[in-house]
Amino acid sequence: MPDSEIAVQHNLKHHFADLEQQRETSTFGMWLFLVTEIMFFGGMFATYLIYRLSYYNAWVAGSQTMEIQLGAINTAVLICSSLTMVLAVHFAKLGNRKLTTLCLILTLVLGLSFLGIKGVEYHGHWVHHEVPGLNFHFEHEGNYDPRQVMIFFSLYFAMTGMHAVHMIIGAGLLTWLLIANGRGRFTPEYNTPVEMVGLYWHFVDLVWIYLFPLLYLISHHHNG
Amino acid sequence: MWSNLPLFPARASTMAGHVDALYFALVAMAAFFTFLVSALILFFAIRYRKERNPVATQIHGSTALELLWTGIPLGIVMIIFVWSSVIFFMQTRPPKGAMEVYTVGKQWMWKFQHTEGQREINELHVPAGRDVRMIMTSQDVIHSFYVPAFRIKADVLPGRYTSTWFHATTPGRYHLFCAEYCGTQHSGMLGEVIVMEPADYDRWASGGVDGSLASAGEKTFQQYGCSMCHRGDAAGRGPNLMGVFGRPVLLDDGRTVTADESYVRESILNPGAKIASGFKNIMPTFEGQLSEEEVIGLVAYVKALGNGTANLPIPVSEPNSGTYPLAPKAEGSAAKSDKATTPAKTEPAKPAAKQ
Amino acid sequence: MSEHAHPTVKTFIAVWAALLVLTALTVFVATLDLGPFNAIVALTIATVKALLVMLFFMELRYSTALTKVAVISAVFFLFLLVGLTLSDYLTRGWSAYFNPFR
Amino acid sequence: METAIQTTEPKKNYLNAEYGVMSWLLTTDHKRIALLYLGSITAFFFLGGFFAMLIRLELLTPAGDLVLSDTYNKLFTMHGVVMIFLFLIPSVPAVFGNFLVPMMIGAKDLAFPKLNLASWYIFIIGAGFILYAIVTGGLDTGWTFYTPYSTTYSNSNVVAAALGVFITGFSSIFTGLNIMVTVHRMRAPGLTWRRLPLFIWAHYATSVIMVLGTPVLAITIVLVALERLFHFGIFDARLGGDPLLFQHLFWFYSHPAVYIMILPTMGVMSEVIACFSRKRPFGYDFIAMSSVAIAVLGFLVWAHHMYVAGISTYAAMIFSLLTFFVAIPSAVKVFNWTATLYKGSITFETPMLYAFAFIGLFTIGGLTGVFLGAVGIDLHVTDTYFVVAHFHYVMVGGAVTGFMCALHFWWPKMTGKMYPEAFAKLSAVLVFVGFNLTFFPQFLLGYMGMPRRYHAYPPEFQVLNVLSTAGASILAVGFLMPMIYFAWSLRYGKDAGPNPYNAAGLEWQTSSPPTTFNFEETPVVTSEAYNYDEIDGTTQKGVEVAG
Repeated sequence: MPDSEIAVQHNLKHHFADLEQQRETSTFGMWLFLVTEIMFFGGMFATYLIYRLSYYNAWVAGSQTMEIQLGAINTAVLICSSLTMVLAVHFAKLGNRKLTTLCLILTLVLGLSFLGIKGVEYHGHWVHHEVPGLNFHFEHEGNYDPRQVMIFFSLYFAMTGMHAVHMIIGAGLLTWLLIANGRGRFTPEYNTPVEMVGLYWHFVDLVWIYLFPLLYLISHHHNG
Repeated sequence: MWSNLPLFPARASTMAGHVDALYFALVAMAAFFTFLVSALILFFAIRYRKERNPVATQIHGSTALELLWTGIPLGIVMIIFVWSSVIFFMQTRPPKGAMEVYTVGKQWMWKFQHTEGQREINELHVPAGRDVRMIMTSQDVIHSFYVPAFRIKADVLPGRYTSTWFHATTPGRYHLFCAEYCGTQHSGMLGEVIVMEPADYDRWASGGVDGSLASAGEKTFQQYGCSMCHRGDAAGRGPNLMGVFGRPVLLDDGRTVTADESYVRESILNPGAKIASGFKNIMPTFEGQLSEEEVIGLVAYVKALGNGTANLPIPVSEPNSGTYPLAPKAEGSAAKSDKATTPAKTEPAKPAAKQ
Repeated sequence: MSEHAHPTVKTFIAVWAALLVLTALTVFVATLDLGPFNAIVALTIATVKALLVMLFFMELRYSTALTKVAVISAVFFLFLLVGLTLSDYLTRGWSAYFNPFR
Repeated sequence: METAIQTTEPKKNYLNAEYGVMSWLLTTDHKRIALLYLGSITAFFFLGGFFAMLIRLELLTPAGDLVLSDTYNKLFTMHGVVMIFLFLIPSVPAVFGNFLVPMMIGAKDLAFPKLNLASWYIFIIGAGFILYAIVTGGLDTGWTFYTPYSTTYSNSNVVAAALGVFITGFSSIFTGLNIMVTVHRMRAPGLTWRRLPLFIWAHYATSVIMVLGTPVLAITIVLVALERLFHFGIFDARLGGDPLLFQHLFWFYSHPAVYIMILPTMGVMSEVIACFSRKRPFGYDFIAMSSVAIAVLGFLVWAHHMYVAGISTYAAMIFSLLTFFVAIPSAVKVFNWTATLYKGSITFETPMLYAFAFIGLFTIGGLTGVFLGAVGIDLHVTDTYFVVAHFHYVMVGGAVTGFMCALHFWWPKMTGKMYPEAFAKLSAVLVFVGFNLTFFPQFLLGYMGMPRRYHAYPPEFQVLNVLSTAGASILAVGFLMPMIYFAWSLRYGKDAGPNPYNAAGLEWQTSSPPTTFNFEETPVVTSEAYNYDEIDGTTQKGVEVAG
């Protein structure tokens, strides 16, 4: 690989001793960033849990309007995209450009499918007048206050919306990786960006792994 | 009286002495440590200045000293914690049997309703020597009820009741401030607490009112047709409200709540939130239809139903003593009290308090 | 880390399969009425899934202790946020039942 | 090392390595980014100070006669928002942390130089939103953005300001992340954790708070903006939400944020006091650990801002207890600094004067914090001028004094020039006197019951308010003077040489101003920090270990 020497020269920033120090530094930095992301989503998770305790019946009513099938399909889609992402990182480390590209494309496609399905769900909520602030109108039956169901939907949209924003950013990062990989920027010695985007992508997956049961499943039954 | 001691607030409640005592103790503690640290710094700065002590002695530290100045402050703050918590408990626990004043804060005024029926704005008449409990809510943003002379403060929140209490000792006029920033006229949301001799207060409270707060609430109760369902017998579609107040209520999801002011308020404005066991969620919400003053009247009425000072217009059951609802019984009858006074309006029409 | 023990494609596929099975399981359990255990089971499964993703896909298992400490501390502080906030919400109703001055 | 050779031809350093605006705007050199931050926050400091002066002028008389009440509300809000989010939070970490952390640990730069530059741009963009909110009608919610006032009732530009706070939050996150990673991964050979300067320990602890706390503020402020735009109902009681939940989430960040402001300046104190008493700080381990303890305990006490807000009695008591615990590490620091002076060889350069002022003022600020933590007292004095006085003693008496201290101490390192000592001492004295005159009367006002954020007040409070305004004008002079003499020193100041104070620490072993990559070659550390005995050649006197 004649490129690799150049890649080392080109990719080693001036303030690091070697690529290994640089890579470990990036990994730790990325994890710290994910720590901030945990706290960012954590604020919403805390809000969700506190309101669920206070407004349990409304949570049940809101949760029962969710399309569990779509949510489950989306969970599977994201898990598959995590697999393709991890394979992309794997192949990038092996220096297999073609397979890296393939896996990245698959990840991107799966990510976009997730967003598409989420869009279908959002459309359903819109049709059923379940969008707070824009067209919210909830048929009131059962022992709860419809305003509390609105708070459920507010949090639903805030949480899934923020998750979708992260997915869109992730899709942008994947596109950037695809271009860079197409230009042969990544080698067995230097593939930190693929690895970092991988960490980010898995984290977004992680958030969904919690969102799915919290929003769709755990309040599905009336008697809690 | 404010000009007598310009650097210290008047002391006009039983709480003031407790708070001031702790305050002076803390001032003494703070002064001691401030002077200790300052004196040490000054002494070291002079004694060990370069001219006098050209060569520093390297000292790495002393675990004994560190433990000492970790342990002593820790002990001191734990004493403060216990002391201040005792005061806090006194401040947040109203004594039983306190007279009640309902308060509505709104941008930018205070409205008070006495159970005797007097209503006032930005002036609060209270008797000296009696416990007074404030039951407060806000019509818009967060306000805070603050009477420096009583050393009490409590935020007034929209959507729920908060409460505080005091036992005024000295007749006089005292500042009432809104202490939580609430918009344009925040600094104009002032009031005056007028502490009167008990006899004067009783005269004031009974003058020029045509009906207590509970009776105003009763009118509202009739006006909105509440009595159609909340009847005094078992035939009602809603719970019989006799004797409910202040007792535990069994809910349909198995929980139990105490029927306090907040629960009654919630049940009027948001009936579906906590359904009493054995009833259906059929009551419409009165959110947006009742003013906070009308809600307060209703709460006072339900409270009066609870302690037997008022009756439901339909045949009543005997007062419940256990968990509500008991097996409904219908016996006895009371004539429908049909007072022909005009319903009280929301805005205070009583010129009891001179502005 | 490029030189140390590294998960193979086989591991990734196994983890992926486990994740899919757990997803199916959690959806299935949601159709049963287990009372309060619905939430407990669903969140336990979610946590197992999250651990699988973190340990294998994100290679936390092969990471430095420092990285692990960072993740654990984030979870810890998140619990502090939730727990101490709940200390307010869960005790707001207590005054009605326990009042030494009444 | 104290060879201080002055060559006539200008040596290449980070300031003259490149010229032109673009060389600054596109720089990834941590020292240049520090100066970009220094310039921006100085501008914001004087903007916030201008608002403060207007507030003090209005309060000269009991009647609200200088500005309208709406204007007054905007003034104190913008004073708070600008001072907290645009000055105090980035002050020491983003300027001195940025400049010094790599140098103190013998690194060429922070771990992520581009991220560092990005954090400055993010800061400027966020500041732009806040300034936009200020010029297009202002903001009148108080810096605390309490709901439902901010979401429903305020007529001012809440969304733009919230966005600004959200964006500047990310600049703070990235600075903290960068410092943390740098301290972990970039230390020079031989620089073990227990050899780190205490400044680094303090910045490390600060960064922990930035990384863990700021995201919670970010999401909270997003929810406020959404609530205002769409009436989501999450924090609005009228829509079934709970305004107290906003306060919980807000203070979860905003109480630890106090430590973001004060911890780095505590690090500064440890450096300065050690240098001017020519001693290793007394109880190094305890000072270092108390920084970490403050960072962790600081997250457990937020609801002491909410004792009267309607939280449960029991929660208030839990938070009160935890609040008292966080007082201890601060006390430990104060005692250790005082003990450091013992048997020192003390000189009184300007930074040392500021350090003395810091200890005194911070002690008062911290002790009055104990008053506020005591829930029985807090019920009377919260939301009064007592609180205002308390947090200004910590924020101005502590953080700003510490910032001025750091600025004087490292100015020679940053610019290679000395400031005029006499003027600097005069301004330090003015700041100290002016500060106490401004804020001490406010303790009395607070206990008398004057609520904060009042545009007009009852006449019996006037005497103390006049004193306070008088003090504020002295304080203003004290802060304006350094502007002039620092600018003057850039051209006319004496050359400082690499180490004008004979201070310990790696940053003093390179030239002033340093070269672009800080060191000619990576330093190797073989001894503990604060080896003043070696520097002064007094090793023979030996090390006395007490206890």
